[in-house]
Amino acid sequence: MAADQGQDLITLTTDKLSADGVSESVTCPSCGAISLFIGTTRDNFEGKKVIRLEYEAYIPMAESELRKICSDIRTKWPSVRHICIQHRLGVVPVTEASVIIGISSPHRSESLEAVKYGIDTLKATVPIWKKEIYESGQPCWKENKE
Amino acid sequence: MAADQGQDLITLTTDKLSADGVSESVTCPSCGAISLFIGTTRDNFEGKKVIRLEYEAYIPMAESELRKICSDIRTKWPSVRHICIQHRLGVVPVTEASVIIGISSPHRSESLEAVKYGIDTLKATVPIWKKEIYESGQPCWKENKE
Amino acid sequence: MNTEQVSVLYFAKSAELTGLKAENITVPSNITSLQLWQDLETRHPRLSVLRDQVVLAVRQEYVPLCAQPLSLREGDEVAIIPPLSGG
Amino acid sequence: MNTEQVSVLYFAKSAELTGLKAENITVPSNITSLQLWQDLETRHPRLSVLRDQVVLAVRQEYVPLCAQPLSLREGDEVAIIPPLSGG
Repeated sequence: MAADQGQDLITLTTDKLSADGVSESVTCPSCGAISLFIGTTRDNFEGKKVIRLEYEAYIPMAESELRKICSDIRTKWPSVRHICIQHRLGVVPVTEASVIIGISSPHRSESLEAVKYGIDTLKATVPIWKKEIYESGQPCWKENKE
Repeated sequence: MAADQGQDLITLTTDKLSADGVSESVTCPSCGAISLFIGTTRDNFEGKKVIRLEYEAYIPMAESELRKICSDIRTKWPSVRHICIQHRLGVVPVTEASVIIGISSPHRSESLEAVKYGIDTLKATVPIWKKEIYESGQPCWKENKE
Repeated sequence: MNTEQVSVLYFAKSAELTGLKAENITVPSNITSLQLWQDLETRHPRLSVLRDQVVLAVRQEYVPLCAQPLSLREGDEVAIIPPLSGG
Repeated sequence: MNTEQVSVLYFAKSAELTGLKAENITVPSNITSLQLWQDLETRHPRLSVLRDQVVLAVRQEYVPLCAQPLSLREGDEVAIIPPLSGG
């Protein structure tokens, strides 16, 4: 259906992210399932109180790596319809979202699996870095373990 | 942490569901991950155009089965913090959400797996039924395949 | 033989077939789920199309159609559960 | 020996260690990624703490530190990529 082509929506922004915004952007009449993953800022790390995170990105390469993830998802799960990946940059206060991935598909297993693949791969391949700012002690650049 | 006890939030309602509402209801400062599944009304079934769905439930038993799902999730994934399951009843127009499950956890794999378990189990065990209303032809009570 | 009045709730297709949402009936307290279903089919012959798909819920717990006595108590709620389609 | 001027971009901890977001340097066009890193370490000795964790990105594609020539072209962008922590 040419009028209903799957869209890859990629956003890097310093604005607050919205689950409704992402969910609406991937909604489509022929899909029965939308899966969302929301990464939020935790208030603690190894007993230290985290006040906020600060994110920075190598923006053009991050966008290009995110487009590769969308393309990989479409190869692995051809029935996936729309993909929206938003990553916040700059300061992210505790409990606010740093990343939201939303994916729609006709049936639920594809979008659930694709969202998991998307966040796992984003953490492994997209040039974005976060620094944790603690209540006391030196800020620390983090490292994704997986 | 007594002040941060995990909550099971179960809602059956004829009101429109909101991804932001569910996401906010499970947000907590000690969690880094929120996973959401949104089931939406599809516009077609075997070539017939679907205009809307109508849901009905055996409400007290549906609530009791949903509480069992929450309890099972906490046994399987003890680190899960908050669980919110909302199911819409009555008329649900095409593209609107019939069900939203949101789960928060400190790390992402638990909430992703728990959401998948939640929607799979809901479809298999919760006494809720949907009737599809087509543009032409008799309405049809559906049957979950899995 | 003890009998009990129980409340039968019909949902989805079973409500359409019987034209009822609920009715009170009097049945032996040691009736099996299969006998209860057969009793309901006698009252509402159109229900027979659901025979191979339906389960009951007694006091809000699922019970398949089988030969086990239900141990019904006065006022119990028995729900007719066609194939589920929530989600 | 051909040389090229390339733009080096520093991110996260590498930017903190060098005090720079970017700088232009002139290097042999057939330099390997490992040699380029060693050149940068000579310019910015504090970078050495990243030696076992860092990779480069040349023209926005990842390149590990190794003995393969980079085939740099004039104006290429070379990014210093400390361990990722997006998400």
